[in-house]
Amino acid sequence: AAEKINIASLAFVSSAPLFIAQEKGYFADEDLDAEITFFQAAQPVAVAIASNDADFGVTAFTGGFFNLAAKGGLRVIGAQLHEDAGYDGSAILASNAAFEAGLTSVDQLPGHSIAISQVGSSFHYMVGNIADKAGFEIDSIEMKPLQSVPNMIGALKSGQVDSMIIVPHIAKPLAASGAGHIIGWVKDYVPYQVGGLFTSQRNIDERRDVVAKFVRAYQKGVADYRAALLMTDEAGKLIESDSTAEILEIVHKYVYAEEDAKTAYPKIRNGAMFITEEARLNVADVAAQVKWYQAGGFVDASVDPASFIDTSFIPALAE
Amino acid sequence: MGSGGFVCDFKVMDFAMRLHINGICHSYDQVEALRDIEFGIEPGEIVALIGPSGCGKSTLLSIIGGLLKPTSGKVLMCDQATPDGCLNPLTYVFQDFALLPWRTVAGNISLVLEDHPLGKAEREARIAEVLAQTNLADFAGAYPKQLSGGMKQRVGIARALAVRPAVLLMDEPLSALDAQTRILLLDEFAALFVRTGMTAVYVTHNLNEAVRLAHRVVALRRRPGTIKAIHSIDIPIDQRVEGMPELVAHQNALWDLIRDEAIAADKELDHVA
Amino acid sequence: MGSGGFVCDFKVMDFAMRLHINGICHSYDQVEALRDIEFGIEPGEIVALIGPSGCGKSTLLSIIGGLLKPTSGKVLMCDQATPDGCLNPLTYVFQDFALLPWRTVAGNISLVLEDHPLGKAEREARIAEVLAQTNLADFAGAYPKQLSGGMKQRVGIARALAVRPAVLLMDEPLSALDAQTRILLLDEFAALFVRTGMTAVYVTHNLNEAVRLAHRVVALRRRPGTIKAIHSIDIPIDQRVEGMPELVAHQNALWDLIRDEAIAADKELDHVA
Amino acid sequence: MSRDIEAGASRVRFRATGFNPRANPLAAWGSFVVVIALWQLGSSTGFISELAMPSPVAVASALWKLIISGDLWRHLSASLQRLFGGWIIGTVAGLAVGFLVGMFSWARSPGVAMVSALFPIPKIALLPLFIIWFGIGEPSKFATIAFGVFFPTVINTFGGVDNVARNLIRMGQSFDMPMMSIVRKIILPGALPTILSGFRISSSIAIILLIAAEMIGAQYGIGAFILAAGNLYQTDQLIAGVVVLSLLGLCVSWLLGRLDRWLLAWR
Amino acid sequence: MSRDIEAGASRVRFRATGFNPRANPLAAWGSFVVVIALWQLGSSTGFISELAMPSPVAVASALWKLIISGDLWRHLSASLQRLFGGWIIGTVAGLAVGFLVGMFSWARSPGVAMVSALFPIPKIALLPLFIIWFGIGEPSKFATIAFGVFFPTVINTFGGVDNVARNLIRMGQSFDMPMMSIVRKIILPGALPTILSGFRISSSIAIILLIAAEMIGAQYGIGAFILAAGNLYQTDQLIAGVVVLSLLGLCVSWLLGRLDRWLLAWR
Ligand SMILES: Nc1ncnc2c1ncn2[C@@H]1O[C@H](COP(=O)(O)OP(=O)(O)OP(=O)(O)O)[C@@H](O)[C@H]1O
Ligand SMILES: Nc1ncnc2c1ncn2[C@@H]1O[C@H](COP(=O)(O)OP(=O)(O)OP(=O)(O)O)[C@@H](O)[C@H]1O
Ligand SMILES: [Mg+2]
Ligand SMILES: [Mg+2]
Repeated sequence: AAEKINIASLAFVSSAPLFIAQEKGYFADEDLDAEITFFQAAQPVAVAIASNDADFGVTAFTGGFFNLAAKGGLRVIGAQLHEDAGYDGSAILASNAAFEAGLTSVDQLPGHSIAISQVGSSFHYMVGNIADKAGFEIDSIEMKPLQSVPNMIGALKSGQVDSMIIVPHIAKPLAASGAGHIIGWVKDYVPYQVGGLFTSQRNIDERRDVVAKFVRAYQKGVADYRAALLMTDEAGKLIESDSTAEILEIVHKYVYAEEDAKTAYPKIRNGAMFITEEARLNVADVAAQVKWYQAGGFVDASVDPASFIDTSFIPALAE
Repeated sequence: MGSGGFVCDFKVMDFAMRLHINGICHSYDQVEALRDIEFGIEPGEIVALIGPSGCGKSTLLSIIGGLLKPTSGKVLMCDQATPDGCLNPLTYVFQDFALLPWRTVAGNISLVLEDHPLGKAEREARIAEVLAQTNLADFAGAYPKQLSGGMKQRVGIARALAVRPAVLLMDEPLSALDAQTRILLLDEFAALFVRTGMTAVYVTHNLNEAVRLAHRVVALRRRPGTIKAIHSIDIPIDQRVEGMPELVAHQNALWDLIRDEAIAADKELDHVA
Repeated sequence: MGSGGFVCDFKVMDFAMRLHINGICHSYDQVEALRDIEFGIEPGEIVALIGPSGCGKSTLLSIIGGLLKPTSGKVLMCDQATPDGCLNPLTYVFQDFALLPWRTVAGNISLVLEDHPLGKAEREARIAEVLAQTNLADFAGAYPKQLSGGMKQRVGIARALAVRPAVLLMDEPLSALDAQTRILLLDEFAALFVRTGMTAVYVTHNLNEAVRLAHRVVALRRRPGTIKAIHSIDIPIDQRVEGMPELVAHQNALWDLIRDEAIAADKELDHVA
Repeated sequence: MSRDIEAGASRVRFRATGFNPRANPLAAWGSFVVVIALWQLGSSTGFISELAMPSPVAVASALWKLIISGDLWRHLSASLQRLFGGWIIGTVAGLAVGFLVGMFSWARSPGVAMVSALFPIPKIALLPLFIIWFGIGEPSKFATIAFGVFFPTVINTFGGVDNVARNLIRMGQSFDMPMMSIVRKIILPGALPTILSGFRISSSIAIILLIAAEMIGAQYGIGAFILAAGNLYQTDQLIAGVVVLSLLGLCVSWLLGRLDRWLLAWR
Repeated sequence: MSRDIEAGASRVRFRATGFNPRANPLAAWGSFVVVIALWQLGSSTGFISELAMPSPVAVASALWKLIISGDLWRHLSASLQRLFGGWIIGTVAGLAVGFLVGMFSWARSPGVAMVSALFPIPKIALLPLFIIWFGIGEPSKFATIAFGVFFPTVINTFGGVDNVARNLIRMGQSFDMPMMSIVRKIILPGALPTILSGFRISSSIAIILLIAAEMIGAQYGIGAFILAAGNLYQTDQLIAGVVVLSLLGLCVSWLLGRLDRWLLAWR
């Protein structure tokens, strides 16, 4: 009989390879009976694996994730999204008021406020990473933790915060509608491994073959994703491929499902960030992230990235 | 001496009287509490109101003092004859003392003087005077919680005296006290009435109190409360002593008058406290 | 008749006595409530305990019935002489009635029988019997809230009688009632004691109750509570009537005995309720 | 009257006015109608922006959509299970501990100390721990509600036991009633009114905690619905959800009222 | 004793045992010590995983770090301002409305109806509305706390006014005291004990709501600190924050106790 597996996921484009693998039968091909459980936020996905409520998950790296991974027996075995210079990733937005007052580029951020979802979230890290690379102190920016993305958008629109960092499919329409101004891209401050594919130590120890099967199916999904959504022409512009329509239809079943295709497809395409080939993980960047979080006191000093990264299923991304 | 005869009496003297209870009827929602109560109270007279539980004694006393609007009828009072310096002609003494626990003995008396245009000196003089009259001078600074029930009621009396009332309205002033304190205070009340020649309406369940203090005893009957009889006691109050055969006779007569009603009140089901 | 003489008396008769209060002392933390209380209670005798507020009457009654452990001394009781079918030799009647509001009159009586090995029929027979004795038969199904104070205390008596007690211990059983109901119940108590020949210890503040009901009156003094005097009243209870000169004399004698202490108790500051 | 005054007598003045505010059910309902009408008026005239406060009509229509789409029942049944399960667990545990604390010296001081130390902790702060302890499924939702219900139930129960009139217990002892009979026939019914009034408190706490409980990965449930609406700034749905919660609270309090009347008929 | 029995007499048996649990401060403190010791033992032996529950030592060290880094004061001062400001606003408004409802028939039924309808609404559900109404700055934090404090204060205040012994008011009226004197000298001091005990409730509600209030755009504050620790699964810091909140609650209740003793010395 097919082996049962439970996958924890968010209804985001970032999880598209999972949906593709499920819909195109790649899991079934590997004799896996996969069930996808959806969560409202990234954190519970990690908890679900730690508590053995689910077997596999894909989600963004956060301070909380690293703490949980170190204490809770999570093993990162592959990559989720990745910021790549060649593809649009998260954008840095300035509010209209701040833009008019002179916040027109990233190096003017000091002295301004920026909305983040939570302390120690990936937004927080991105601000820190940008500050590092742009050469200013992170303390010179006022963090506004607002708990949720809608709160961040609302605060930016009403000018209650000066800036924020946000995924492309939200950033572009916002800028287009005149609700804010894009003043920079996170991809200009790479490398940045946004998230990972992970499972529990117990699964690796007790069901190594199942993990390997899952990884194969996931990689097939990634390949389809890349072929359909990341194809570019010589100028680096995204183009449609043969499979684009088919994959969009599959992803639409899970993402923006309540909207019709006409409005949903552009959003899906906008949200389709880069994923590395074979879902290879940038191990060095993960280590750098952990270090940054540790420096800020968001991750316990005892956490060692090597202890929760397992590259035996998918080789690490070469430098 | 029935109420009929009495009604005749006062019709003649009419407004020479201090207080005139004139055709009072009162109903609470469904319950008819009082019907056609009519009697007069002479200056310097102590009238006791007796009757079984729930016959409307408290209701009547509230109406007399203006704390309850009767359904019909009125209470009339002769104004000219209030004593010198009287601030509140109809003044109550309460069964539960009604002292403010957050004020001292002196403060509780001061309370009822503060809203009148008295100088500080006069107010303090009045307080000192009534404290002396009630033997409370040593307790001026005590709080009610420190006092025994008897002392609390003495404060209630002192407070009432401080406004120099024309008529004292007392609703079972001794029934919250233990039997021994009651004896002590009963003697003090008698002495007070004799000394001041105060007018008073005194509600009680206790026939012994009634015959010790009252010139006339008004007995009410129940449902609706009407006057059953008005009983005069001719012995001067200062000559009455506990256990005196004449008083015992009066007391037995009153008991015969209300005994059946008391039994009925006691046996009643769905008692309303 | 002082306590000394009495102590002599019972030393001679010793264990022929039903109840023997033997050198009882009791202190609450700092307060010494009772010191060296020593007297005996004969079968069929009604003993009244009187004394000013706070002299330790309730404390002593609790000790007699085993509800309070004395600091020293003991209460002895002659076992053989309990009545037939007695389930609880020392049985209390409470000032505040202590009825369960969620049980009917019959249920409240049943309560104290349910834990004894009586058949259902016998239990119901006992309930019916005591209800009849206290004229409560018509009220068996009523809840306490529906009853007047007097009726509630009759239920308290019925409940006590249901266990066929050897001795009734009554702590101011009438003091929560109004004066008229008190007169009614006082007569019923007297009749009950005469009819049943019950032994009882009766705590009261009310000297009138004491002289109407008691064969002997034990007067306590305050702080610490010691026996001031034991006063015998020789008139048979069924021959006593309200206002009888002999009784008035006894009452006045008792009042003279405790009057000063009552005044002191009343005047005391920082009164403990 | 004039004749009376001529004769030097005047009517005794009535002086016990005021200080007796009366309940008036009509005014209560009327005030609702007036507030809702004013609110609708403000919305219709644009005085209240739709974002700041959706109009009553918008809320009603959101509620209506919720009903006809059948979503309401899905949310409600999920929430009711959690409420009921969590409440039962918390209440049973609270009653047990409350009776121990109320009756035994050995349990009294430690119990009271623990409860007073833990009761004031905001449950929402403990959500991350609950997730770790009980996972992200139903158990942690039950636990959140049960935890919130437990402490007030303990406090109420031992308060109820403490408040059983001492004289009734003394009465039982004076009649030599065995300990178990006293507990069963005197303490239990005597503490019942307090315990039942504690149920009102604990049930409203349970309803308030529903939102916190459904913060943890709940797809369905009134709390989850409200949270989602809040995240999306769909204020009409948010208020519709709040209205559903309020109605739920009213139903529960009505049910408890019936229970009261049934169990406490003797009062 | 044996002699007594021989003579057919026996000592009256003492039968009022039990049912009188006594407080024992030693046992209360002792129970804390025992629980913490067991907890530490469990953590040290690995029986309790560090993720599920940090050891007392870890919590203490987190607390210590918080103190020496000076962060505690930054968080605490931010939170205290919010607590104090929000509580004052909610209390003043609540007292005003409570007195109106307590004393005037026209305010009674509408006031009670509105309060009973709005009180049970979970404040956390309204956060999105508060953000729209008051922004993400301090005003919405004050508003959240003030809103939470307002309703219980109204209920307590009018309950207090209702509970002023009617006989005292009647007494005032019987002495012809003017309305304002009765309010000032009888109703106000008479309602004070209830109002003060309401302060205990409202202050603990304020502390509980601190977390909700600091969910939105607070960089500093104990609530924000606890939320961040929860997000980061730094359970030692989370518990340290909860301990700080508990101590804050203890301080407030001690202060209120002093206020009580000072204002209610007559009791
Ligand atoms: N506020 C009220 N509402 C309705 N009925 C009332 C109210 N106050 C008194 N009654 C009823 O009116 C009747 C008379 O009551 P009132 O208190 O005047 O009697 P009372 O003679 O003073 O009784 P007691 O001797 O018990 O003090 C009683 O039947 C009582 O039930
Ligand atoms: N539980 C207690 N703790 C401390 N002191 C007590 C306690 N019970 C009574 N006392 C004190 O013991 C003394 C005797 O009290 P007790 O109740 O026996 O007096 P009493 O004669 O029954 O008074 P009363 O006539 O007022 O009923 C009093 O001074 C009282 O203050
Ligand atoms: Mg009355
Ligand atoms: Mg006593």
